[in-house]
Amino acid sequence: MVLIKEQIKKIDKSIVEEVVEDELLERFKSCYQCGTCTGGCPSGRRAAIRTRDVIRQALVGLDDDLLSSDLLWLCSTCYTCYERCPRDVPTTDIIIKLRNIASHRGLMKGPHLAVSKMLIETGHGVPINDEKWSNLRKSLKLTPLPPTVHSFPEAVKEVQTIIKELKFDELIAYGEEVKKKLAEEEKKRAPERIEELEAELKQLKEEAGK
Amino acid sequence: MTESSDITRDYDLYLGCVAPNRYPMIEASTVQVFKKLGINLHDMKGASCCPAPGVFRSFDIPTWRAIASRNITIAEQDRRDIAVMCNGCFGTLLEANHLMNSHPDQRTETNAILEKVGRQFEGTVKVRHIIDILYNDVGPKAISDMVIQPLRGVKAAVHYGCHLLKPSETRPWGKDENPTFFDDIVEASGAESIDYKDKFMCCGAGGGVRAAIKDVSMDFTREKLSNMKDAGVDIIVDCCPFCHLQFDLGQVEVKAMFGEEYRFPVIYISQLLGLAMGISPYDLGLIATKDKPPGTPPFIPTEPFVKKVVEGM
Amino acid sequence: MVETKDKIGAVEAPGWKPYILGIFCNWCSYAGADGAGTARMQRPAVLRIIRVMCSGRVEPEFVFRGLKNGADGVLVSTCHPGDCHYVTGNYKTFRKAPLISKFLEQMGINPKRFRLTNVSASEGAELTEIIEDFVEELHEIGPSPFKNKKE
Amino acid sequence: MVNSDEEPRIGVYICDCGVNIAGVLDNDELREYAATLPNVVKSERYKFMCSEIGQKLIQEDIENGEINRVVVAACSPRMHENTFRKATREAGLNEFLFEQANIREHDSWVHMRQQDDAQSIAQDIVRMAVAKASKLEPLEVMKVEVKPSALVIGAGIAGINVAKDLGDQGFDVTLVEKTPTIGGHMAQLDKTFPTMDCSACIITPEMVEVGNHPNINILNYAEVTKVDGFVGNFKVEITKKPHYVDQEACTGCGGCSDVCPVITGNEFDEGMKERKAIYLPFPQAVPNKFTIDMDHCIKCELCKDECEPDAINFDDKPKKIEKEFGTIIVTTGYKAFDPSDYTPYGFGRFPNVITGLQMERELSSFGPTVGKPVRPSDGKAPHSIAFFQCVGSRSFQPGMNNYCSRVCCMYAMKQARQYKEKHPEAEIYILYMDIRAFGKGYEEFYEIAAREYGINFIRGRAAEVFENPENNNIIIRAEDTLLKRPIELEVDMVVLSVGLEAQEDATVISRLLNVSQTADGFFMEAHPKLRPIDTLSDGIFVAGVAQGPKDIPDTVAQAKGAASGAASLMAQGEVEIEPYFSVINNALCSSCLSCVDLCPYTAISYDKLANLVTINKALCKGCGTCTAACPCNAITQNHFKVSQIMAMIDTAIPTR
Ligand SMILES: Cc1cc2nc3c(=O)[nH]c(=O)nc-3n(C[C@H](O)[C@H](O)[C@H](O)COP(=O)(O)OP(=O)(O)OC[C@H]3O[C@@H](n4cnc5c(N)ncnc54)[C@H](O)[C@@H]3O)c2cc1C
Ligand SMILES: Cc1cc2nc3c(=O)[nH]c(=O)nc-3n(C[C@H](O)[C@H](O)[C@H](O)COP(=O)(O)OP(=O)(O)OC[C@H]3O[C@@H](n4cnc5c(N)ncnc54)[C@H](O)[C@@H]3O)c2cc1C
Ligand code: SF4
Ligand code: SF4
Ligand code: SF4
Ligand code: SF4
Ligand code: SF4
Ligand code: SF4
Ligand code: SF4
Ligand code: SF4
Repeated sequence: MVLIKEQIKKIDKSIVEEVVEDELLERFKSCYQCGTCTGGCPSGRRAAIRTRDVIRQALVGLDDDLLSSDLLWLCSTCYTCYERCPRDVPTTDIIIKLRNIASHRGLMKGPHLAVSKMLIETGHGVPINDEKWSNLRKSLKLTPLPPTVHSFPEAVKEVQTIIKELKFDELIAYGEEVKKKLAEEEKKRAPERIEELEAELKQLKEEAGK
Repeated sequence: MTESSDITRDYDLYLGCVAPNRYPMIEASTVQVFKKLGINLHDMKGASCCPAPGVFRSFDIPTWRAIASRNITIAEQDRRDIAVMCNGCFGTLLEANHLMNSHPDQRTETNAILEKVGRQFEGTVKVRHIIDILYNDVGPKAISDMVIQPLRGVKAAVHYGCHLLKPSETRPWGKDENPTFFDDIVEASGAESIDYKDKFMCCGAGGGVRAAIKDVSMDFTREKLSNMKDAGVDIIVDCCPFCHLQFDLGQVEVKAMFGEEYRFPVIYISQLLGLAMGISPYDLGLIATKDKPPGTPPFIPTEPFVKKVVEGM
Repeated sequence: MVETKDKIGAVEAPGWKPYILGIFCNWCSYAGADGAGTARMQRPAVLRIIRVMCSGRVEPEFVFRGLKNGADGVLVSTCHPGDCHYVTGNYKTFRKAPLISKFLEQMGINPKRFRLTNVSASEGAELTEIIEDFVEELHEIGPSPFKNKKE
Repeated sequence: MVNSDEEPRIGVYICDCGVNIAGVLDNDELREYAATLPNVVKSERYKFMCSEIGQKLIQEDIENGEINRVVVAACSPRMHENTFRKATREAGLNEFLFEQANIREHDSWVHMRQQDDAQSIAQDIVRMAVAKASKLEPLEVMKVEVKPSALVIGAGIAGINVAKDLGDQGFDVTLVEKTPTIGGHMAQLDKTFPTMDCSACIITPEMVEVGNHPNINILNYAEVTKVDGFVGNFKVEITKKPHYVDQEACTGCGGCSDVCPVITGNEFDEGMKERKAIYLPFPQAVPNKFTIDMDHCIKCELCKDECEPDAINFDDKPKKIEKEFGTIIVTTGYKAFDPSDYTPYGFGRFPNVITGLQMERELSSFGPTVGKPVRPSDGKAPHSIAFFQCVGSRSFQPGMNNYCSRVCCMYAMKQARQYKEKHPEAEIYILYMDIRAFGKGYEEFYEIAAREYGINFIRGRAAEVFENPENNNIIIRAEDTLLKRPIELEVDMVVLSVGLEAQEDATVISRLLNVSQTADGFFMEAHPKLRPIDTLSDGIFVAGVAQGPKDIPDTVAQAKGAASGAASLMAQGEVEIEPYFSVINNALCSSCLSCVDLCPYTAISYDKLANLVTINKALCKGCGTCTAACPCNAITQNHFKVSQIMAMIDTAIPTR
């Protein structure tokens, strides 16, 4: 049983400050919760994201719930909401900023960590990692490797230097660590929770028996 | 072709990741079509991932901006504007270019990083989607003048994709929720653009959704496919390799996940125009050669489309 | 009431705050400045405003004397073209402005120290921006060469 | 009266304005500082200088002979200059020996977090004011006659009320209306909230009354094309557009219209009904005379043959009418927002999306559907209707307005209730963000709409609509923000509650009359609270939606206020104007004539015989342009003399 009391949260403006560090995002404080964003959101029509609610949660600082949930990652960055917001709130950019904040807390999704590692290793998010792709290129009379980083090892180095300078590699490594830790905790917590539930059930039964 | 002399005829072709590494027919057909139009696309040597606007920008904006700016500096050294084939790459390079040009603080910050690899962002080049070049420089009229095999009777579902149009303040078409410029280019080939419900809806691939939350991503695609089916189209035409992948491979995935079967050939705009201009369908990757390795795209065969066109003649 | 002195936007003066003398027309610009006040639009504390009924009243001599007295900048502000309360007074000022700049240049004073702007009665926000921008520019130019020369 | 030769003895009075000034500035320090300035003999500080006690402080010092110049450091002179001038005058000192230092709007309010700098700016401002005060000279106010005639521009419910009130008081009123009929938007409405009385039943008798009023001259189908002069004596040119029908001869029989072969959309019915090229906008139009719309007429002359009194005149020409007026009242109303460009709502693309004003016409018993609303696609009564609120209002989207239009929540509920009365089984949805029902009886109206009428309120702004191709129904996408759920709602018809915006030609009127517009395009009042119907141009008033969105009760209240403002000016018969005019010292004048062409009011004339350049005080408006331009320094502008302005410039920079 979840006690209502656990849901009562204090309003915390710190995340608002973090978002509006980028002055371009400041307008988000003027959101009047009209729901135009959610109403046209193709993701919200099939999944749990409510764009307006994401903005709202960020505005009142319910960051823990928001940042660790899937919600932020359900946005396809289609910018439909962004175009229509009557208050000129840069909705999609806010979601992207919130994802940055989540990422810096180590809350990235597994596949995203994987694709980031590709970028770090090869300079491509989607690299040629199998001979069949080169062969496909050849079948179209193209060079086996495109004239991108794939053909210029020193260019890969450049990309890697930039990544190191900005500590993006550390961010990814940190994300993986957090991911592992969370999984372990989950595993550890699960039996406890079951015990708890059983105890609750027992107590309820006893009460009912009285 | 009516030569308009005042347009830019040399571009650096920015490839991105998906086009060269998964759907090289997009790269091959674009180069050929542009050559026919008298526009030279040059290699942009050592370009990396753009990096993707919905993914890497979501993780760390400074990294995203720096890598994007590095790509732009390559074109700056070549002194050529950038032509882009992908909506995502367009979004990243255009936005990054815009931010770097209009926000001196961000420029200073990023240039300090670029300095470590011996580069500086100068703000001297434009970033243009090939659709922008095709529509605004070449023009549908000039394109249709070059058509020798009109794709008459072909009913196309045109998919614009999101980042081609939005955010509109930096896009060349301005704010318009019902644009027709892409349809005009498609129709220049002789094909008919069919209106379908939620035409401007996202394909579901972007924003890292495809990678992380596959079922939601595929449900977008399924809805679009179903709307296209209701409208009675023959093919899907797009202008983005990632949308292309989402529709092509996506039809296989939609079948696996939802049990719904669609078999729309997915055609990239330059494949469509190339065919109409008489370029060999083999060269455009519309008909698989015997060298095509197994397990590579297209996953929905495009031969039936070519057949229909040729028979329709 | 806020006790601490705070930075205002991007224009925290490093070391010195420019001194700007404003000559504003009564109907648009002065009203605009009042509007900025009513809306509590915070701006750098640099501006003192002299009110004239119309910018047409502004004599080049006012600008020269202001700068000579040590003002770092003089801002003359009028209604927008076509909006002058006296129909065309501001046009006459627009015509005078290039002459003033030219004269300043000949005198060896940076003509950027003199600015002519249009601020309507509803444009408190624009005024605030103009001031911020002027301050930024004056920071680039540096303090008035006449500063403290006046006895 | 004080002798201006006397040495200046200045009293400086620093106002706290509660915490508005004293919360930022150290007013004790400022008072001490002021006392050190040249010629200052008295320096005081008080909580509210504009209060009676504050004014008394000044008056006592004047009466005691302690001071002969007054400086009040307080708010903007645009706020209280008149207050303090009056106090100065009443105490026996010439009121132009007063100077106000603005340390509130220009200092304490805009430098709230920079107290040290604000303090030194306050010192500068006070020092400059004191310097000017030392140089001030006494002036006599000028009095000009105010003609007892008023020009009312725009004949909606606002203009009609102004005209009626002024006419009743015996003033000569000219009511100019752009369209062929008076009545404005209210004539288009069916019923009016919150009382639900019939709009036509209220306005048509008023229209007729104005039409027959002995003191009111209606100039319909006319526009103001030129305005000269000043308060009391405006010279106005009005251009009456050609009706191509002799308005005296026409009997309003309508025979012409019956035979006219040209059919076009009727503006009055928002294009929902047709009219002929020769037309009356609506049956109750005042004046009840026909007009030919030459944009559509094909000159077949069938009407001419039909017209018994031979009223048709294809050679009709625009007529210019010139007249002088003591006061002008602007009541040009509004234009409803046009949603055609907002593609997500499909207006213009989907027939079953209409505007609130179109719905209003449909609900009207003399409208296109005789009071039984139908959907345009098939002429059937809709079973379900959704109203979209805030269309064009409260939005930063390009082409939309930032403000709340104040009437659309109420009219949507009104229309919903009216439809429900006719079709109790109908399903009505109102998609809103906030319901703004703030007038007397409005909240009750809202409550009844929900409880008694069962109207469904959905809190969420519509995001986009589609048409169901099978039945032309409209499918709406929105979020029910209270349920946190996206919804899809299929309805038979959508009504867009469009907002009100400034008339397209408001800028033209603004320029003609020299009346400013606020950023939203409506005319600017002299003060939002204290002078909401005056403009900054003396003798010109504004009322109704022309000043900002409002409903009929507020419009009428404002119209009555404007009428009373104009009446009191005209009743006095004369008005004081500030003596800021310029004067030529002919001893210095070289007759270069530079000034003559510069004066926008042609107040300067040159007498060739006498070789004398002179300024007509009554025409001079005191801009000072000539003063600034005279190469011989022969011209001085009262109250803005070179010596006075230079005194400020020379003391502007602190000599610390
Ligand atoms: C759909 C709808 C329903 C409404 N329902 C209600 C309701 O139920 N109750 C309520 O209280 N309010 C209602 N309102 C608001 C109401 O319409 C206004 O409050 C009222 O009509 C304002 O009157 P007005 O005289 O200021 O302006 P208008 O009615 O706009 O009159 C202005 C007049 O000036 C004329 N004009 C304009 N420019 C010029 C010019 N340059 N020269 C000469 N003449 C000119 C115009 O032709 C017009 O005749 C509703 C509004 C709408 C849009
Ligand atoms: C907390 C608060 C904040 C507000 N803030 C704002 C704001 O920021 N902006 C704004 O526009 N409005 C504001 N208002 C509203 C504003 O106060 C009123 O609109 C305004 O004061 C109304 O003025 P009034 O003259 O009608 O009434 P009142 O101010 O109430 O004056 C009525 C006078 O009549 C006297 N009186 C009463 N009965 C009799 C009698 N029988 N005989 C003789 N005299 C009598 C009373 O003593 C009083 O002096 C605010 C209101 C409140 C409550
Ligand atoms: S559309 Fe804009 S204002 Fe409306 S809820 Fe979304 S973010 Fe807020
Ligand atoms: S950008 Fe994201 S939140 Fe906005 S509509 Fe698209 S998917 Fe939804
Ligand atoms: S005089 Fe002006 S500043 Fe002083 S109390 Fe009155 S309003 Fe406030
Ligand atoms: S113009 Fe002639 S026919 Fe027409 S209404 Fe007037 S009198 Fe009748
Ligand atoms: S002349 Fe014009 S107004 Fe008269 S009947 Fe013919 S079309 Fe109609
Ligand atoms: S009155 Fe209601 S519908 Fe109209 S703008 Fe205001 S809130 Fe929106
Ligand atoms: S400008 Fe001066 S000198 Fe020339 S005519 Fe006018 S008053 Fe005389
Ligand atoms: S001050 Fe001079 S220019 Fe201005 S109105 Fe008077 S006479 Fe004309």
